[in-house]
Amino acid sequence: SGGGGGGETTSETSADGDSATSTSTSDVPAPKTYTEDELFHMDEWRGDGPQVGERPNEYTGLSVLDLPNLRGEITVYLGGGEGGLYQEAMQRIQNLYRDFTVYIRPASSSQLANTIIEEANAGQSPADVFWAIDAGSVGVVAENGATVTLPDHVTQSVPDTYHPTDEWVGIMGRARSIPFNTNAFDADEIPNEVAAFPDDPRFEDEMGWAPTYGAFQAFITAMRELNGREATKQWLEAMQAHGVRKYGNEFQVANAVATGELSAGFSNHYYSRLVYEERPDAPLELAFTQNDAGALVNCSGAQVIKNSSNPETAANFIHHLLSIELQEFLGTRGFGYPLLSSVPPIGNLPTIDQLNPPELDLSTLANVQPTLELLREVGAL
Amino acid sequence: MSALDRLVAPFARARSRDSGLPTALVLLSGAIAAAVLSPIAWILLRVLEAEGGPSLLTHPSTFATSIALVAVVTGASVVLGVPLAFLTVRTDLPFRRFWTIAVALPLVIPSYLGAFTYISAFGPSGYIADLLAPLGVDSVPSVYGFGGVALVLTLYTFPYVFITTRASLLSFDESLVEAARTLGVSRIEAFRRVTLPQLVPGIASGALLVALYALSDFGTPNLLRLEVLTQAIWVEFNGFGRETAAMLSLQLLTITAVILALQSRVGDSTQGAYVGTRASTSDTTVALGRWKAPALAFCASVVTMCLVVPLGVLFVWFRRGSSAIGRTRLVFEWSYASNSVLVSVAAAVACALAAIPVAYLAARHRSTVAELIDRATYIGYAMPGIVLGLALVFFGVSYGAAVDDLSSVIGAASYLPTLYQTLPLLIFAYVVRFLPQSVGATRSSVMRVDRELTEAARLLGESPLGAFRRVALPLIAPGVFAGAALVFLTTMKELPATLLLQPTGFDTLVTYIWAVRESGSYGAAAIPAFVLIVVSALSMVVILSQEK
Amino acid sequence: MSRTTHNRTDASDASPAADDSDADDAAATGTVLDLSGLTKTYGPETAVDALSMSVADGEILALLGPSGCGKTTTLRMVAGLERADAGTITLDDRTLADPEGGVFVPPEEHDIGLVFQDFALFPHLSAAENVAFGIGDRPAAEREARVDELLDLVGLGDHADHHPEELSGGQKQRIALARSLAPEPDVLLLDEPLSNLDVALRVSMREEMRRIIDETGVTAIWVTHDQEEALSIADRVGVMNDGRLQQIGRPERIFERPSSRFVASFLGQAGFLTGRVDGDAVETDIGRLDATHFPGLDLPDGTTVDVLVRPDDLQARPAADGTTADGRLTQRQYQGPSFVYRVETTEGDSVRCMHNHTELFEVGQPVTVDVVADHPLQWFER
Amino acid sequence: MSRTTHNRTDASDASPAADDSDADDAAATGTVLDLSGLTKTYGPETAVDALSMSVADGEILALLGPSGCGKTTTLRMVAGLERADAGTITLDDRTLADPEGGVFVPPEEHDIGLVFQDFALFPHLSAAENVAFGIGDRPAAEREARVDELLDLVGLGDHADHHPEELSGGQKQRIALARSLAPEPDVLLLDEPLSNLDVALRVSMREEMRRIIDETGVTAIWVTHDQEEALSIADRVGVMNDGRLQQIGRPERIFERPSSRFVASFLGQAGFLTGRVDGDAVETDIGRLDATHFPGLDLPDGTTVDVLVRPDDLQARPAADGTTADGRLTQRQYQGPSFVYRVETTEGDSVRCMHNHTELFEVGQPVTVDVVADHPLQWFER
Ligand SMILES: Nc1ncnc2c1ncn2[C@@H]1O[C@H](COP(=O)(O)OP(=O)(O)OP(=O)(O)O)[C@@H](O)[C@H]1O
Ligand SMILES: Nc1ncnc2c1ncn2[C@@H]1O[C@H](COP(=O)(O)OP(=O)(O)OP(=O)(O)O)[C@@H](O)[C@H]1O
Ligand SMILES: [Mg+2]
Ligand SMILES: [Mg+2]
Repeated sequence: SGGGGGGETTSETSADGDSATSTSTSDVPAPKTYTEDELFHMDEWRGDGPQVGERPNEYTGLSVLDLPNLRGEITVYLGGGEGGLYQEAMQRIQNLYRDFTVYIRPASSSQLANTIIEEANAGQSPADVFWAIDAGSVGVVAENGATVTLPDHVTQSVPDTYHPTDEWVGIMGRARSIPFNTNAFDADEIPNEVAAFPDDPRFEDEMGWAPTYGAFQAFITAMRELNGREATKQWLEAMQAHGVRKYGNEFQVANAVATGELSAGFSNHYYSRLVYEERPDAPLELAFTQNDAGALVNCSGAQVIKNSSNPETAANFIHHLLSIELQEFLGTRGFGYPLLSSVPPIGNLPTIDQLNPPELDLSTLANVQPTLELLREVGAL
Repeated sequence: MSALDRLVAPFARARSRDSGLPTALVLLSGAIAAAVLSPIAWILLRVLEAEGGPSLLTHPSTFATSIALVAVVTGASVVLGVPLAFLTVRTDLPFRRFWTIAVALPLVIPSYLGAFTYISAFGPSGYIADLLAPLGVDSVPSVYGFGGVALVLTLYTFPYVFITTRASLLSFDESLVEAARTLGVSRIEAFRRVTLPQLVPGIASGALLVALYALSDFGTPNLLRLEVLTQAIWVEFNGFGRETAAMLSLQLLTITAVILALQSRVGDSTQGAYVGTRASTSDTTVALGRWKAPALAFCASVVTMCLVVPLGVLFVWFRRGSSAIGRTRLVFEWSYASNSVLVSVAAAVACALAAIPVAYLAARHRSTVAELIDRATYIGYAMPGIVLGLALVFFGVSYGAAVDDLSSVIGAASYLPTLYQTLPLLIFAYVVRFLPQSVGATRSSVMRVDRELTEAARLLGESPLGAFRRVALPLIAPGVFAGAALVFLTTMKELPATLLLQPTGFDTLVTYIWAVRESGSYGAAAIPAFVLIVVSALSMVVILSQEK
Repeated sequence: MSRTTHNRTDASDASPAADDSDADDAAATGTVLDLSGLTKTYGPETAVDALSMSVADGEILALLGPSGCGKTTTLRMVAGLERADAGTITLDDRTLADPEGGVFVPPEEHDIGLVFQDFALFPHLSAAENVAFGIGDRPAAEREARVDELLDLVGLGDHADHHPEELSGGQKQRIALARSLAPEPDVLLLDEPLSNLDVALRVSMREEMRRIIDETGVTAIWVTHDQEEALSIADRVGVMNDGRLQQIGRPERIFERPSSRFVASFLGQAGFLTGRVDGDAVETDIGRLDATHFPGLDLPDGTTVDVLVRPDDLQARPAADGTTADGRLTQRQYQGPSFVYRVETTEGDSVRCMHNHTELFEVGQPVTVDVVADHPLQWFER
Repeated sequence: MSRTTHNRTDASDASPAADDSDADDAAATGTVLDLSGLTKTYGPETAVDALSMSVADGEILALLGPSGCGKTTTLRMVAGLERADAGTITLDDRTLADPEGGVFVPPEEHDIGLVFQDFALFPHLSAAENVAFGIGDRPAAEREARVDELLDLVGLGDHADHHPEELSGGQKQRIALARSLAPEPDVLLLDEPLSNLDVALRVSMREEMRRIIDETGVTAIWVTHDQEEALSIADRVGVMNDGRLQQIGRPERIFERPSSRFVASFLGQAGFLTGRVDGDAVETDIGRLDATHFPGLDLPDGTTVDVLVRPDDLQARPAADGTTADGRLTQRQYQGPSFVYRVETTEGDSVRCMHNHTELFEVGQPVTVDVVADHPLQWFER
């Protein structure tokens, strides 16, 4: 049983193992609307941090109570994971069932994607599920033919933007943003398109970015897909000519904005949440651009790895991540955008509907090579 | 003597006392070298996959930056390490014992942690800037870029030079200095003309570790924003340009090969370490006199830079982060520490065992084969952890698949153990990465054992193995132990290969630090960082207590 | 230098002594150790050059020779520590080394002991542990007894617990000796084993060694620079020069019938008088030495020869007046019971005369020199 | 052991020689080097014990003594390599060491050369570079000339480029010697500088050394185990035992008038006959030795004494019949020009007799022994 087994074995594998028919598609009920009390101990899932704020009374989707039971063991490769939040979520799912165990391997998502590809090259990955912090990584794994198609009832929980193919499904969203120092600017002083920054003298020598960072590269990839290579190149060159400063990652960018080292920067939205965690009084706020690459909403994604010994359970497990309880858990304890639209994000963030992401197939974000070449060409790397 | 004769002479000489290479030893060492070299095969595999074939110099400026960084860090480490070794071994510096340990301790601090704390302390609006701001100082020199990276890397790697130089100084036959002084040569002259030439191999072996570390380190240049080869490799992997990454790795290995060749020239130019078997009876301590205060200040400032700054920052994080600790979901467990110690001890033992045949062969039978085998063990050390990790992922899984195939062919369950994501493969990865530290320390201690001693043992009826066990081993034990302890230290702080190859659910201090750092919970990182440093520091004390 | 030797006691033997096959000088009884054509080169330098000799059971063979002539290298090859480039080594009919035949027996299978020139004591072991090293397989009680016995033998019973670094040069040498004796090897190789000992100790040690060697029946090759040691202790003496064996034979024979100027000059304080054959006498600086000194001399008149004269063969007398003097006293050396005077002859030969310590001459004095030897004089054709 | 000495040539001197203050034996002209009360202990062991002596300008002082008696330690203190525990060292009126006064001059300021017992050659330098080490400040041409000269002196001109590991034991020693001579120090300390050399080389080297020392006027302390070396080369000889100086004086005096049994037994192959004083004669195992042998003996009758007899003082004769024999021959040693026979007397004394090599006796033979000494015999009160 080498690497070429393919994904057709799905039904056979489950047939011999589970006596219960609970994992069969027909048992999955349609989404519905629950009051808080109908859900499973919602108050225990929900976080209570200072940024949580008001929560809704009703949620639409599926409760873990209505999902098929999980049995057996699965291995999840966890890329990133918001400081243990994802791990705790999986821990909680495991705790819901007596006969279910989840083994987690955390590492950086691109590393794990590379690993899964190597594993698939060499034979068989031990992973059943890959849950990565960015869509690019799951996209690459899918492109390399290392995944199994997900059942519709799993993928249909989220808007199509967040599962451009059936090889993976988005779990939590992350929005590109412009963190700015409130001592330097007011919210309405920030341009609503990234194209405006290079021309604006207020930002000369005052901005930071992290070009080696995956999220930034995804942002440039998106720009390339949307505006074409030439325009992207010009923007990059203009920004550099404008004295943008390089950082190792986007937390450093957000932090630098908070400390006043920078006036503004490019980062994912949740890095500013992290800054608040450390320094609740940080003079830092977020702005969002409209309909351009700067407004990209990337997401963490999950997929079932080819040759998984238990693909049904794996898919069902992913479904659990998209249950109301888990989305509430992830959304209120972490800083990501729940992709189940009835579960709002925390803090004073706009809801996911209020964001104006560009029209873009998130899978294309995996096409980072040309981006790297471009970044190198303009000397940003 | 003609130039050619001069070139050939050392080899002719080396061969002259050699009564043939022992086949078994060569085979064993060769196998060890082949094993630690195997990850290169993966790099080649990936390079060949590259579209349009392999292209050599893809990032010329990055390549140049890497070389410059290696040169500067190595030079600076020698400049720091050698005088400190001399001060703590040969002079009447007050509190020598304390300084010895304090100066060696930076080795236990992972350089990425050092870089982190340096950013916090010296970065724009870091603690130092905050402290100085009220005094009207509005800009501190940037820690970012080449200077910062070189500084931080030097601070956390120079102890390699310090330790190897110390070892050479301690085992140096002082009667030679005595001889020089009775010839009317002052102490300083004698140091330059007699001691130094014979310390060169020791200094060079420490400098080699520094150079290769500087070449292969990723965390520091990443944090301090310097585009070096490892950084480029990491970027490529992130962008799934595995072929380009492999090509860059090949460039990095080319530099490694050049460094190894350079080092073996230096190490050989004085034909190995000459060290007497007899202890000096006389009091050879140099009185510092009025240089005492500057010497103390020098030691104190090095220790401040290396230890006080990062520990201070960790402490501040710990204080500030205590609120955030409750917030992080990753709860520190003591099993992480015990797991770290477990794999590190296992790696140390494995390296010690693998190093002995290689080092013995290299020290006793100076031949091209022996030298190649010895050098080969250094390659893995210069391989970025992520490259090594992926290579071993590939081989680990391939091996598993082969075992599966085999069992399906013979139609029975295979009894061959799986390797992938098991401790043995992880420990093998550590051996690949850290074997040279063991080999270096062991090799120089073997050189110190007079060949006639093992000859005497054999004439008294011992087999080569018996002579080794009863005479050589007791005499080289401190070297073997010191090498193992170095491996222990570096394994304790190793991250990239650990992340890729750890058995699922097997968390260690560094993987925990990585996880909480990933979440930005600096406060939570402080505790495991302290634990890591304390455990490593204890083992450092053990290493140094092995010195006589 | 002539290879022709004059045979003063045994007129029938005229063969060059370098490949001495005399029954008298060959290894006496059964040959234990046989070296044949042994050669070892270091780069361009030949340290040992086609050396052949055999050592008989229980005998002591002293190996003499100038510094750097290859003595240590020879011992190391016999011990199996150095691979010969050519030649064979046979011990008790067992081939130990034969490079052409691809035979090389490792040292531990030789049953040969070696006392290293620079001791090679194990620094991590005490004196007693060093001595016990080779007899680890014996029962503890026996081992201890043997170690005590050997330490007493070398006079270091009270240094048993000292480590090598705490021993003086001579003490180390004695421990090295005791260590090599402990396992009672068949063949014992000694590389200047007594060079760092004082005379008294050296004399008693060598008598002790002789006794031990006789008692244990061990065969020994003993490298020494001390001619007295060589002559007094050895059953046979081999003289090496420049990697080659010059002469081997019984001590008396080597001393009295050296095969070459080199061998002669190497034993005893040899002096040489340049002479010219004239009938059956020889004309020299100190006068005409008549036929009685040279029985059997039959060289053509006018042949130049070197006549070997040792200090005890000559006597100097103050020359009554300068004109009759044979030469001048150039040096006086006190040697305890005697003085040795060096005389520079008129034509520039340098000879020594030994005198009782009561006969005092002044340096610079013109002297006449007489031959007082009661034995024929050895000569070497130029 | 008696400290009373018999003075056979100079009846006026009856002082114990250990603190010999004789004009004859004290450092002759101006004292260059003065050691006073020098003491060095290693833990419980006293290596050098209150040693005092002075060395005169241009003289060679030979230091003799059994292994481990403290010779090396003494030299190391003089060279400044070891700190004395007590006592002072003065060179040319400059105090080099005085622990009580807190004075300790480092070795490089001593202008004292030292040839180490174990050579201590620089392993990273070639033979020539080793020799040139101490004269690095001279112009290159001069330096090279000097190195060539010294290498030729020690006979290693063709080994200039060899590294120490490629030299034989004796070659190393010669390089060590050349190296110490190169800078022409004021005082030269030689720790058994010739012990690994063959006789011929040793003799020529020591004559060469004597010449150099005389020419350059350097002062030397020469540790040796070779009594012939000590007696023949030294202006004065010091005999040490157990860290203490036993006797110091001119070679003849030490040899002929040893102050103790120890000193006597240390020079020459001393034998002792147990005797009982009977009037002005002494009764021994080999018969009654009459008054002519013991001028000035005035001990009470019956006092037991040891009579010093060296091999050349005695002659053995085969005893006509066993009953009149004085003892039996127990050993024969060939020594080149002579045989030395050991005789065990009836009462168990052991003495040696030297015979011409033409006089052959058999071991085991009963012999009578005669005193043939032409000088008075030395005795020591028990
Ligand atoms: N470092 C040391 N530690 C302890 N004892 C020592 C040390 N060095 C020398 N000794 C002891 O001091 C005594 C004198 O040693 P020293 O080397 O001076 O002897 P030596 O007269 O030179 O002897 P040899 O003729 O054998 O070289 C010896 O008993 C020796 O064991
Ligand atoms: N490793 C080596 N490399 C090169 N030449 C060597 C080596 N070892 C010995 N030789 C040379 O071989 C010759 C013989 O050396 P060996 O040690 O056998 O001499 P030896 O007779 O023992 O002299 P000594 O009496 O001085 O100890 C010497 O000329 C020496 O320089
Ligand atoms: Mg030798
Ligand atoms: Mg000594």
